[in-house]
Amino acid sequence: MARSVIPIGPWHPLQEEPEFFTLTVDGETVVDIDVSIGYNHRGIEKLSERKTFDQSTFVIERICGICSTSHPFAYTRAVEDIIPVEVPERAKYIRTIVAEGERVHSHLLWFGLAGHFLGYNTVYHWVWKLREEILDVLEILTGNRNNYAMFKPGGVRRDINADDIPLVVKKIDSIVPTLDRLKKAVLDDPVLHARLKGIGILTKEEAIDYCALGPTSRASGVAKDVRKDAPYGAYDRVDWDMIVTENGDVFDKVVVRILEVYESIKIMKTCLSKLPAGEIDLNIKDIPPGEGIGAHEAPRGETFHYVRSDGTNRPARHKVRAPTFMNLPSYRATVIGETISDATIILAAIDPCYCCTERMAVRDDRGRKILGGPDLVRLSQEKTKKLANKMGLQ
Amino acid sequence: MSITLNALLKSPWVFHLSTGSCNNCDIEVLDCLTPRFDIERFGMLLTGSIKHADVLLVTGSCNRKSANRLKVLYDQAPKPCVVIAIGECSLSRGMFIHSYNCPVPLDKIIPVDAYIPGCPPKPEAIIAGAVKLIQKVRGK
Amino acid sequence: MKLPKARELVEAVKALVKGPYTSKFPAKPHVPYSSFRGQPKYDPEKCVGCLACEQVCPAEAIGHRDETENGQPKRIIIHYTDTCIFCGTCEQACIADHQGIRLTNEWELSFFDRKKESFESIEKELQLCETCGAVIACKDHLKWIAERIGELSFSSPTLFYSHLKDLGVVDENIISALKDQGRSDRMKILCARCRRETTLTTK
Amino acid sequence: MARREEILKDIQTRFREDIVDFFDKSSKRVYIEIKPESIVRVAGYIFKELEARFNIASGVDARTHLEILYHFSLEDINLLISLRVKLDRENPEIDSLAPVFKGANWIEREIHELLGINFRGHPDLRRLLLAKEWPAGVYPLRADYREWDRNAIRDRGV
Repeated sequence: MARSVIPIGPWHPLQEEPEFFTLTVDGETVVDIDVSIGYNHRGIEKLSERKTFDQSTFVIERICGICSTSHPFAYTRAVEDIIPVEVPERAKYIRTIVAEGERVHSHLLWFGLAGHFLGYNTVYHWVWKLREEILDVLEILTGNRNNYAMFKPGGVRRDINADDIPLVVKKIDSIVPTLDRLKKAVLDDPVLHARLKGIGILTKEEAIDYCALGPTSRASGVAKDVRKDAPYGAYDRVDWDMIVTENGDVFDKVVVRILEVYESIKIMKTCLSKLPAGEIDLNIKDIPPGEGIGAHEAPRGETFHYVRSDGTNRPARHKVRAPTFMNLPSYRATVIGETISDATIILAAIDPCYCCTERMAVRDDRGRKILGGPDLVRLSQEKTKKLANKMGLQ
Repeated sequence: MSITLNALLKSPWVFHLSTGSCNNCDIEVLDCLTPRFDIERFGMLLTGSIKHADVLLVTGSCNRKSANRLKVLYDQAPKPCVVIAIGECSLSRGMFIHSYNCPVPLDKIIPVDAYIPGCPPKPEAIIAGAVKLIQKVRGK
Repeated sequence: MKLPKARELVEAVKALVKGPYTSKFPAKPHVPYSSFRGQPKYDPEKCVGCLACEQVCPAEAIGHRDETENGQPKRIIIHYTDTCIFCGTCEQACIADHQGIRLTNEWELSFFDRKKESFESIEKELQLCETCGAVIACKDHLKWIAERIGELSFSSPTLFYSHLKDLGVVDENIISALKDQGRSDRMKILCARCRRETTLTTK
Repeated sequence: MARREEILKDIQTRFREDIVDFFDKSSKRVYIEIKPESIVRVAGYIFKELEARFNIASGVDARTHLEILYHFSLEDINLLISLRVKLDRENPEIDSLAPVFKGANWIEREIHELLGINFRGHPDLRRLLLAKEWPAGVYPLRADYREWDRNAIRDRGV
């Protein structure tokens, strides 16, 4: 092992040895890449078997911070699939509102981080300032900035009271103008075009072969979205369109995510205006033995929950599959052959839970560590500066 | 000992470490850096390396893979080093007390000076906790 | 030097006028929204000590301890701040119409010593069985049940006694007067086992 | 809906001797139990010819035997086909689907590590999630998993 200890990752430095991505490099291009995950493994599936169906929602909510609605949404749909039972109308609308609010907050978070990886720190601070608005909206509606504790098998735990809605709609509207300016500033920026177009391409065939999901596969032309294909919640009562682009490079993944934020805002506002009155919870008393499958379109792709119940009040087996589990292996197709300075942004393009992208390191063939996470981010930022100078803008 | 710590805490450099967390608390720590809460007003700067860190912000429920790395990293931190545990997972592993991959709570691995409960704690709670700790160390 | 575009100038002036976006947090105290889920707090008067919150808590953050030896038997209900995830399930499950434990807006809960400062507890008076001394329930809990089922509570002396004692109608001499009518255990506050024993066997 | 009946009938006729049980739960859910040795043929057919998307495989310890359910979703007709395979508990083994499609690579590594099912022909069946110090042969998701770590603390650990 290299004697000098190079801690890696500005935000999540772990010791140099347990990288998340290990890129084997020859010269500038990446030859091979390996990943070692498991730093966040907390045995949630085994824990969920200890808890009752109602309590298990809270374990599931803490799988990932930026999709803490997607997993309970899919889990509650899986439990409702066992019985099978239909959730009351108002609960469907509330679920959709909270899920779309979380999609906005998750995409903005990724958008800011991608900006940082490219050296656009103003974009990072600007977007995260914008993100505080949507976090306030979610705090008003659900009582906490994230980990919303809104979902329950058979409905929703809390109601949205009517006198909060005007303030919420005002805050949501305040996002759109700033986002327009951001979109124009980023998407028309020639440096970003040169920097992001044509790198880390995931072709349509590879996306299908790796069974990639969500924005990662929609950027490669795979037109699949659980909200459109198997409509649930209030998604079929609101008109919105699915964003699909063709050439699957990092630039398209940025475009897909930004346009999806606009769609989510449109869904939230229509749902808030058309919120029907009525029950919000079915008060499910017992769950018959059987199996249930539930899915939800999380910000990063489809979360899939398989629940098997043996008639008791605790799940007998609970299989959780997060979208990043299917998107992550696709790094073999996108990173190999690219230069090291592009590696950071390509790996971040599938939007894995972001504390994973911070743990990167580059080794030479004898396994000696030569570059750490911050060096990789610095390399990526230098390349942007070089491109900007070349184009005579800086 | 407390003189150096007292001097260090004039502008504490913060180093954030996630040991198997759902990254909600990590996002709240990052929120402290962004324009709305901006802890750089108090001289708190996020450093990239453990060598420059005075305050170690730990989040996450120390699962097996992260736990021994956490120990090694704590030994590398220049002493005196203040440890702040953020979020229920790093206090008592919160929801994951019975997880087969999270054997012991954080304060059994490294000595912890301040605990900030919350799931996730509000950025204001993190700032208030840090300020309270600094006043306590200064008060000594 | 590149001349700034008009858009950037407008942006700069607007930002200058509006002032910084940073919250004045330490100077101005932060008040969360009314719906914020903060620290759960027990209300000793309203809580009946039925431990529904302990059974329903997903994080097992509520525990209890029954102390019957020294002096007044009491049940200590402890809420652990370092395990609680502030989800509000306890408030929704509380049988004293959601008032026994309530989520406050308190968010600043940091502390330094997990042994002493990481929990809050309240004490409730326990009702012990008058023959075998086993714990039946908290006095408030029996009173709550008696009030709730109204006249049906007269089916079991445990209930109506604790209710009438609370109203001050029943006192010691009435019980002693009944003592020599035989089968004196019938007219006492008993736990389920003793109740069955006195009803079935003629002790 | 016609396409759905056509697909299901086609699967039943094509793999008549492999299918052990066919349970058409609802318009969106179909559970087909097949013999373990025919998994590569059936899954390959569903993934390649029907162009279904491989969702995930969920390993279950049903106390008397081990089960794996391979979930394939056909988005255009909103149908989810779950292939169920039952394996005995002693030395559960099945052919790997990783050579058929790359999506199955990681999930088979995870099931191998957490449930102890061996996948014949998997390119690199390394450990995916558990730490190095986790003892070999201890499978946490098995129903008879007992805590092996003596100094683990299972209360608040004050």
